Parts: sequence; C-alpha cells; structure tokens
Amino acid sequence: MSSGIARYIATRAVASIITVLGAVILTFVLTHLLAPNPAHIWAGPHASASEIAAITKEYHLNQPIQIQLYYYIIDLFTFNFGMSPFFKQPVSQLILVYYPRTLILIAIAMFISIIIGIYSGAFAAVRQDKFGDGIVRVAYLLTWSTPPFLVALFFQYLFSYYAGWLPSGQLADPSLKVPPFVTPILPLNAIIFGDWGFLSSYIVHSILPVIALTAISFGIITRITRSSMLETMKLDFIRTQIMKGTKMSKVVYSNAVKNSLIPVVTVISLLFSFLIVGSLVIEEVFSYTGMGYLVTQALYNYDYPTLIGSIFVIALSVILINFVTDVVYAFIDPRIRMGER
Amino acid sequence: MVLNTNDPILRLNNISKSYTGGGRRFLGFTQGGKKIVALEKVSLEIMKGETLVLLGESGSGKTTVAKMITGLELPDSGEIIFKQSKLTSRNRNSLARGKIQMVFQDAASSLDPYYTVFQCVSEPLFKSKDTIEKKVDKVLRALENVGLDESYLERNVKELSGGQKQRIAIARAIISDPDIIVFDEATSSLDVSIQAQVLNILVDIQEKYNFTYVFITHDFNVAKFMADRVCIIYYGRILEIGPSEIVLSDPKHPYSILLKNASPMIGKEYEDIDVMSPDEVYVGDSKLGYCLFYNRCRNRMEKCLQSEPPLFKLKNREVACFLYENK
Amino acid sequence: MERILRVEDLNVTYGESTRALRKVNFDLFQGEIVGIVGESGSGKSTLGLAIASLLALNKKVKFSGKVNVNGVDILNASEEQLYRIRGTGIFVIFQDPFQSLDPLVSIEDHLSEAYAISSDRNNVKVNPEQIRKAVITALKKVNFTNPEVILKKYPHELSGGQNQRIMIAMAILEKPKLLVADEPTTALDVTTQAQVLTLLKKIVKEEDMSLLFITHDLAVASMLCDRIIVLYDGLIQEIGSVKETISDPLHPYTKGLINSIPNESKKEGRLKFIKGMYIHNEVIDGCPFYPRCDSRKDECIKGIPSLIETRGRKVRCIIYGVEYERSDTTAK
Amino acid sequence: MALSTTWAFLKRMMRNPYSAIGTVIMILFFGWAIIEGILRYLGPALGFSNAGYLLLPYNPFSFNLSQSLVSPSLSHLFGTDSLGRDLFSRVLYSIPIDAAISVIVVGGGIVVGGVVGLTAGYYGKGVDQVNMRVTDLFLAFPALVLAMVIEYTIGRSILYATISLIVVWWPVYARLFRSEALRIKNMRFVDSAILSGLSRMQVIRRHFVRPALNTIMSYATVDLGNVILTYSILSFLGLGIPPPEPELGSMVSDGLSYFPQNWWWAILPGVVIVLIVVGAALFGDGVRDYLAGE
Repeated sequence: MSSGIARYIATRAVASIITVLGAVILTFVLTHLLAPNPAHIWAGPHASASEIAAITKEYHLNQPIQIQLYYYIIDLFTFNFGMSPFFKQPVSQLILVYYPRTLILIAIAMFISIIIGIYSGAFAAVRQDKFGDGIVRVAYLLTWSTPPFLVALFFQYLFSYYAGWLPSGQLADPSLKVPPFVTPILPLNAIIFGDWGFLSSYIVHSILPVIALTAISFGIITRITRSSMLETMKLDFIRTQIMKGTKMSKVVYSNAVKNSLIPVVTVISLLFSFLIVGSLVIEEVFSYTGMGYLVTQALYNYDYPTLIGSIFVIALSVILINFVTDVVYAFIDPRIRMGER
Repeated sequence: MVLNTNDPILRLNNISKSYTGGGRRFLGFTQGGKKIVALEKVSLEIMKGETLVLLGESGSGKTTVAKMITGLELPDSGEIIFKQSKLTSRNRNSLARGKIQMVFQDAASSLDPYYTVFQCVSEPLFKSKDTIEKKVDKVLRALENVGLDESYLERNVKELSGGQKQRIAIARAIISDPDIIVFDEATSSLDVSIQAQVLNILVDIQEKYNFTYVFITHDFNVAKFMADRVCIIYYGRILEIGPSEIVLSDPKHPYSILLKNASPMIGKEYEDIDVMSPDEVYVGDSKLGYCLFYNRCRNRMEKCLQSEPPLFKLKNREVACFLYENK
Repeated sequence: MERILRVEDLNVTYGESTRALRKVNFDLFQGEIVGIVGESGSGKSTLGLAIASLLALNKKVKFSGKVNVNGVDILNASEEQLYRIRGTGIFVIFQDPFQSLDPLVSIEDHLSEAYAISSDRNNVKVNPEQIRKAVITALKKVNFTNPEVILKKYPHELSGGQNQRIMIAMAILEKPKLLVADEPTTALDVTTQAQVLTLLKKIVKEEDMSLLFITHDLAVASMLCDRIIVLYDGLIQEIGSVKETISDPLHPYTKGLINSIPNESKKEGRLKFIKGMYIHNEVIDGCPFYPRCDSRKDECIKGIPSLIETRGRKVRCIIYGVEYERSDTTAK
Repeated sequence: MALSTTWAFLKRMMRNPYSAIGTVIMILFFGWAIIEGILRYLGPALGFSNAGYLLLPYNPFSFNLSQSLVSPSLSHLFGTDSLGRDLFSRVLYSIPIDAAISVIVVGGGIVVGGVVGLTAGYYGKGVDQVNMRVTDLFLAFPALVLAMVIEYTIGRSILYATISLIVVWWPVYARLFRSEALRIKNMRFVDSAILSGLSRMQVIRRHFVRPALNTIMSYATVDLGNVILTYSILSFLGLGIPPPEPELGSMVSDGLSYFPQNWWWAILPGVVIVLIVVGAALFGDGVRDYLAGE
C-alpha cells in the first residue's frame, strides 16, 4: 500500500517539476522573444537611455539567447525577479509583502467556499428539481455569472454604504501604523508587537473582501458537487446501502457525499485560479493592498518586472496546489492509493 | 496467387502478446503496472470456408486473437501469414484492409451514430471507383442478405434497435467480399429471440458466399451451433482444439469439461460444480512454468506444477493436459 | 405455507406514456425460488425495483396497485416503514458486481454495518468482537478460504464473482425474508456463474429465505427456480412450475423462447426463432405478442387476453379460452 | 442546420422556462450585435458615415455637459455619465464587439484545442504526453492573468486582446477534446473504419470530429458567456479598447469613482454583463439537454 502511494506521489512530483520548468520557459519566451523590445519594457516607460543600457546589461539582453535563458533560469530559481521601476524595490521583496495578504483572504474564502459549496451542492442534489434545488441553482448561476467587480460593489454598497456595518475599503484603518515587517504574515506581526488595535481593524477590513471572494467562487464547488452527487446517487452501491437498511441520511451524507467529493478535490486548483483572478478586481474595488493591488499597480504603471515575477509566483502556487490535491485525492480514493487507476 | 484449398487462409505462428495493466502511464513509460500476458505462443490455422469458434471466458485472450487476426494490433512476437504473405505493420494496409472484416459485440458503438445506414454499409467501398448507383446496388444486396429492405437505406443509425444495428454491421462486413470475417461476441448482447435470427442469417450467408468465419463466444450453446472447428482458450493458451462434434460433445481437458458442465442449459441441473471458488486464480505472469488451470483442476498431478503442458495430439484433436501425454 | 410476497394489480409507467408493467399479480411463498424471465423491455427490472421498494427513487415513475412484503404495503409505506423492512425484510443483489459495493468502504466495514443493522433490529447488543466473528462466519459460508485477508480488501480488489459472494454474505448477515436477485450473474463468466448460482441456491435453502430471481436467461432460470414467471411487454404471459413450463410451454412466446436457445449444430438445421422484434411502446390493441406470434388469430387483438388458469397453471393466451382484461387495466 | 430543424430546436428550447429565457437573451444579444455590426461597418462603405448611430437613442460619443450624471429615466434608460453621454446608447454600441470576441475566442479555442486534444487522444503515447504537458502548463496560469501579461507584452489593442484570450482559452478545449477522443477511440466503429482501410487522418476526420463537437457544443455555448465575463475584466483593468470607445467593463471601472452616489454608471453596464452571461449559461444547459435527448 505505502509503496504504491509513494510511487504515485513521486510521479506527480516529477510532472509538477516539469510543469514548473515549462512555466519558466513560457515566461522566457514571452519576455525575451515575444516582447518587441525587451529592454524598454523591463526598464519602464520613463527610463533614460543610460537606465536602458544598465537594464540591458543587467538582464544580459545583448547576449545570445541561450545565455539569456541561462541567467533567466538562475534568476527565477533564486527568486530574483529584478528591481521594480515603479516601486523602486526588489520584486521578490514586494511579492513577499503583498502576496501573503491575498493568500490569507484566498485561504479563508476557499475554506468557506468549499464548506458552503459542498453543503449547498448536496442539499440541491437531494432535492433535485424541487424548490430548494431551484434556489441553489439560481444562486450559483447568478454569483458565477456576475463579474467580480460587480459582486464587490454590491457587497460594498450593502454592508458599507447602506448598512454602515463595515468599512468600505483599505487594508486597515489608514490612521493606524502598519506593524514592522518581521514575518510576511501581517496579522502575525500585529500579534508579535501586541498591536491589537491594528489587528482588529485589519480583521474588520478583511471581512468584505472575503465575503466577495466567497460569493464569486462557491458556485464552482456547488455545481460540481451537485452534478457529482446526482451521478453518484444513481450508482448501484447507493441502492445496496439503502437496501441494507442503512438510514437514508447516512447513505446520502456518508456514502454519496464521500464519493462525490473525489471530483470536487480535482477542481480545487481551478478554484484557486479563479480566486486569484477575482482578487485582482476585488482588491481594486476595496483598495485592499494585496497581490491584486500589486499586479494592477504594476499594470497601470508599466512595471514589467513586477508583473512577470507575480505571475510566475502565482503559477508556482497553482502547480503546488495541483500537486497537493493530487496527493489528497490519492488518500481519499483507495483505487488510486493502490495504483489501480 | 493461387491458393491451394488445403492451405490455411490465415495462420498465426507462435503469437505472443502482453499488455501492461494497472500502472500509471507517465512520460511514455509505464510505471508500476503488471505485465498481463494476453497470448502466449499461440498457433492457429484458419481454413477457407470454415467456421472456427474460439470459446473462452473473459480474460482468456480471445479478443486479443481477434485483434491479431484483423491486424488492429500487432503481436509482440510470432508471425501472421495471410494468404502466404507475412503481415507487418507496413504491408497490412495494402494486403489485409477490407479483406478481413470484424463484427463487434457492442451494437451501440459498432456504427457511427451520425451516419445513415447507407453511409455505414458503404464505407468499406470508399476506395472503389464504383458509381453511386453501383454502390447503392451493392448496399441493397448486402442489406437483403441480412434480411433488411431498401427502406433502411436513408435511416439514421441511432434510430435502430440492437438487433437491426447488428444486421447493419454484418451487411457492412460482407460488402467488401472479405476473405475472413471475425465475429467478436457478435450476438451475446442480443435477446435470445433476436440472437436466433442473427445466427441463422450468418449460417445462410456463409453457405451462399462460402465465407470464412472466426467466431468468438463464451456461450457453449452458440459455439455448438456455429462451429466446424472449436478452440478452447484459457489465459492466453489454447487448451483444446479440434472438430466441434467431438470436442464439444466429449471434451477432454478438465477445463473444457468444467465449461460444459457450467453452461446453462434448459432443464439441466448443475452437476459436478465445485462450490469451491477460484479465489487464488492466476493473474498474469507469463513465465510461470506450470499449468495455469492447476488451481481449479480436479485431476491435478505433481507434474502439472513442474512444467506447462504443451498441446498433445490425440486422434482428432489436440489437448494441453498431461493426462493425455501418452495417448 | 407462509406467503412472503403478494403483488396485486401492479401497473407502472415511466413519464406519461412509457409503459413498464401492466396488471401484474403473483404470490411468492416461504422458501420458494421464483424466476422472473423476460427479454429487454419486458419490465422485469422494474418489477424487481418495485418489490425492492426502490421504485420511488425514480421521480418520473408512476404506479398503482399493491406490493405486499411480509404484511407491509411497500408502494404506500412511509419512509420509516420502508427503512424498517429494508435489509432484514428484503434485500437485493444487483447485476453489476463492480458497482454494487461502495468503492471507498472496505469489505469489513460493509459487512459489519450489515450485521450491526440486523442485530440492532433484533434488539441484540453486539460488541465489535462478536460482529467480527459473525462476519467471518458469513464469509466462510460463501466459501472464502481466507476471510481475514478478504476483510481488509476494497471492492475493486476483488473479482466479480467474489463481490457477488460478498453480497450473498451480506444477505446471510441480515437474514431477509425475501431476497431479490436482479440478474446477479449476467456480468460473470459461466464457470463463476455456476458457482455463484449453486451457492445462492444452497444459502437460500439453508438460511430459509425466499428468492425472487430476475433473469433474461430462461436456461439459468430453469436450473435454479421452483417456479417461473414469463414477462413480455410488462404483462405476465405465463406462470408455472419450472418442470411443466419448460417441458410443455403453453404460451407461444414461451415456446419460441425455448426454441431460440441453440441446442444442436447448424448441420442439423436452422434455429427456430420468433419472427420480428419487440418494439418498445408500440401501440397494439390486444395481445402485445400478436405481431410476432405464429398462432395468432383475429381474436387476439380484440382486447388484452386475461391470465387464465389451465392445467393448474396460468397463461395469457386466447388459445386456452377467449377472455379479455377490462380495458382500464391498460396503462396508456 | 436546415430551417425545419432550427424551428424544432427553438420549439424545444421554449418548452423549458430556463432555456427559454436563455434563448431569448441570446437571440436579442446576437441579433442586435449583427444588426448594429452591419450598420456600423457596412454603412460607411455605402456612404452613410453615421449609420452606426442610426438605431441608437443618442450618439454614444457626443458630450452634453448640461446633461451630465442624469439618473435613469425614460429619456435616458441607463442614465448618463459625467460627460453627459447616454449610457444606454454606449452599452448598445459596445455589444457587437463583445459578441464578436466571444465567438472568435471560443471558435479559436475549439480549433486549436481540437487539433491538440484530438491528436493527443487518438495517437496516445508520446504525442499525448507532449500535448498534455503543454496544456497543463498553460492551465497552471490563471487564464485572465496570463492573457493580461501576454497582451501587455505584445501591445494593447482589441486584436491583441483577442489573440491573448485565444492563447489562454484553448487548453480547456484540448482537455475536453482529448477525453472525447479517448471515448470515441473505444467505439467499435473506429476499428471498423480502420479495417475498411481508411487512413488515420480519414478516421479522425470522418468519425471523431462530429461526435466530439456534439459533446463539446453545450460547453462552448456556456463558454461564450465566460469569454464575455473575462473580457469585461480585462476591459475593467484597462486592457480593452482605448477610450473613448465604450466597453461594458471599462464603463463599470469609470463609474467606480462615482459610486454609490451615481450608482447607475457602474451598476447598469455590469447588469448587462450578468444578463448576457446568465443567458449563455441557460442557453447552454438547454443545448445540452437538447443534444442529449436527440
């Protein structure tokens, strides 16, 4: 049993590494081959001739292509994404500051989405074509079809402008000082320095973005859980369980849900991608300074190194999550665990 | 090329074929899969105009034999001689295509659901330079042979029943006037009343056109009806082969006997069935070097574990069992 | 003899118009093995589902009539009543051995749950040790020589025949009065089929269960059952003891079915077959077998012939007496 | 599709209220897109330079500062923006572009993904490995983020936006086509075709394309909405057509700074996006049921 799973994990790991290499090459093709004038976009729009010359030298842009690739790979794997011409900081430093902020939002939103999604999907499947099913379907259809910026505006209006319960934006109250950067995790820094005022303000300010992110993404899980439940409920073993005299609720919520979860696991990396995209826009609406803010700022200010560094790190995360879900998948399903599939 | 009537139309010489199952394919390599031997040094001859029945249960390798005969897959080792020339991946298209046809078990998937009956049946003629009228004529004749009339020509395949689809598949198989037609469990998914109609049609057209049939089945009764010669296979080995009258009425190999006793028959009782289960049946390695039926055999001997029995020649048949070593 | 099952005037349609069963009536007694024989479209699987209380799972289905198992009217029972009778009252073995067990649950958990349910129903407290013992005994009864090894396995690691034997072991642990087997050996090889059927027969007799055996294969039914019921287009065509029915079939369809099974070599002549084919939902006023029947008469389509008793058997054919069902029994 | 089958299809779609809503929205959306598109591009060629504005209540580009930030009313259904431009006219004016992009991107995705996926599934082994590694690679990047960066690199324009979207859109289709190819490969009619002497390309052309497309059609229909949604985000982020051309996404983003006082500016164009995407989703579900029932 264990050798089967070890072999499985090893194969998935190799596949992931190959995909990472592919991602390196893809971004290289983009930045060095497709870009009409690499040095110009690397340096930013306001660069002087001497700055461009410096950039050309620094990124080895006047060297043969294979040398460029060599330095590019070395740079990426040492997380050296260059200097941001806009923020005037190393890109890796920027990512370290901004990415964890978004990851916290995404992790919480993902957790809630999965819970809501599985519950509402199972709820709808059990009541197929009845009123409850209809409500759930309309809800996920609407949230999933609504552009994230509109969802964000809706919640901003509802909870902030209309009800006045929550702040309309920002990472925390702007009058408070951000605690010094010790760890990349902002709330942890606040705890370390005992800055409870900042911590509570941060939490309150994070609620709306989390709600908006959850709203745009739970539909993915609902939809897949619902259809997978409906498929599973048709299978013979469900009927065997019923005929055994097992309580209907146990058949549905243990046998059927467990079996339906297998496809749900496979869409988690998709969910992550979706949340990353959503955070670009939602952070923009809420002026929340996370990864979305970083990327959009880079976009508006022609900050190419930041843009490339960011998408590379995002791709790395997706690949990593893919790998993790593959492994989780193997632990759920004995057929994979034993190398049968 | 003139074919001597006593020459086999197709001959399999020492064919071996194995698949890798259960493992994960990755980067072109298969990892952790078990090698499953589908055929181990199988030799067979198919004579012009006969019906050779391959009788066996699932996993016996009978479908693999069909794939070897038709050339849908190539053997790992051994050679296939079709009308005195060796079939290879290079020449099988020019030599065998259209000349060896196959009818499959699954009626639902054996015809393209987006085609009309005419398109399906006439597909084997796609290379010929026949005019459309000539093609229609040929299709009509083929349909008539399977008991369908011209009203079917423009009908859509997906509207047809299983039995009708199977007839269309037969019409399609005979239209190119093939040398061999392979039937892979062609009637086993049909209702028994429809199966009877289809089996009669097969016998009728064989008499009319002197077709050569390779008929694969797991059904003892169907085998008995169709066969001139029968070949019983088990885990990729031929266990018994010979004329059907003698092999099926008086099987010699312990497995053939079990197969006969286990086959359901109207009004019979199961006799002699061990309720013992084949829990630890063989699952796959080729070079075991003992009789694969050993675990389930009543007559097993010490000897059966020491080497794999070859086919021993009896009077009219061949049997792969040490019981018949010196007879 | 105690009556275990009574089916009365059972009509089933799918959606508005697809008829599945029409006016089905029969009884099944303690210790009996009854075979339901029919080809595709005969409604045999629907009958199995109706008796197994699983019909209502399909939302499009409409039904009327009564199915009485052990005094419980299955079709009109409450969810709670159904729950009480499933397992210990009725149990079903399904066709596909690879789909009838939850792939994520080990064999041990499958069987333990079954035993826990049945002891709970009998108000017997059992500890894990006793459960394990009972499970191992059941596995031995279905001829597993190494039950401890099998317990740890998952359904996908077992063969089809082994999975079906696990299903039989489940029945042993629950001791239902009525066991329904819906084509349990169709997916198996003939040698495995022989073993499973011999075992099934032995267990049914030993454990004093009754068995409703649904099959398309008349030969298999003839080898296993005490009585058989022949279905065509949702109507019972013939009911009788196995011996009489196969040696002297009354209904032309039963005759045709027996004749269609190959018995000799092609050299002895062609097979006798039933002409034409069954067309699903075809509109026929009268005997549904009329279009394919060799001995048809004009009287056949004046109405659906009644199931009449003759020679101690029942048959639905005007040869044995011109009598028709009242028209309201035809499901539109 | 023949006229009678189109009619039968529409009748079938109208039977279910959900797919009926979807069908009506899709007909309005594409119908308007075609009419307005023809007027806009054919009109100038025939000498009517303002043909594009013919059916609109107002000229979508003309400023009218006295009418700025008017809330929705009968004369201005969607209100006006800070420059007094009629938002309803601007929304209507932007629709042909959205429709064209959605069709081109989905079509491009089907063509590229079809070639990659069908060959991977049919040939298997090495071809499959290479094709699927590349597909996985593209799927590792969130589609919108990659499209954004590609467009940023090669240049901002409507053409480049479309190209970038196709580049990130095909991998999903490659996956779908591959699994279709694997399914069809197990169909016996493929073996029969090979035994009849058809070449591999002929087999793919005659027996793979149509069944695969049939399955993928309903996904593609829903996907039209996804493209519009994604494109609206690109345009929200300023990567669409440069101003003053109206775009649904950029209208929302422009209206953002006037939210919530002048809510209509940001909200109403957004609602139009929702309607179109919901319409495509409902229509796609209807198409799926229709094809399944066929």
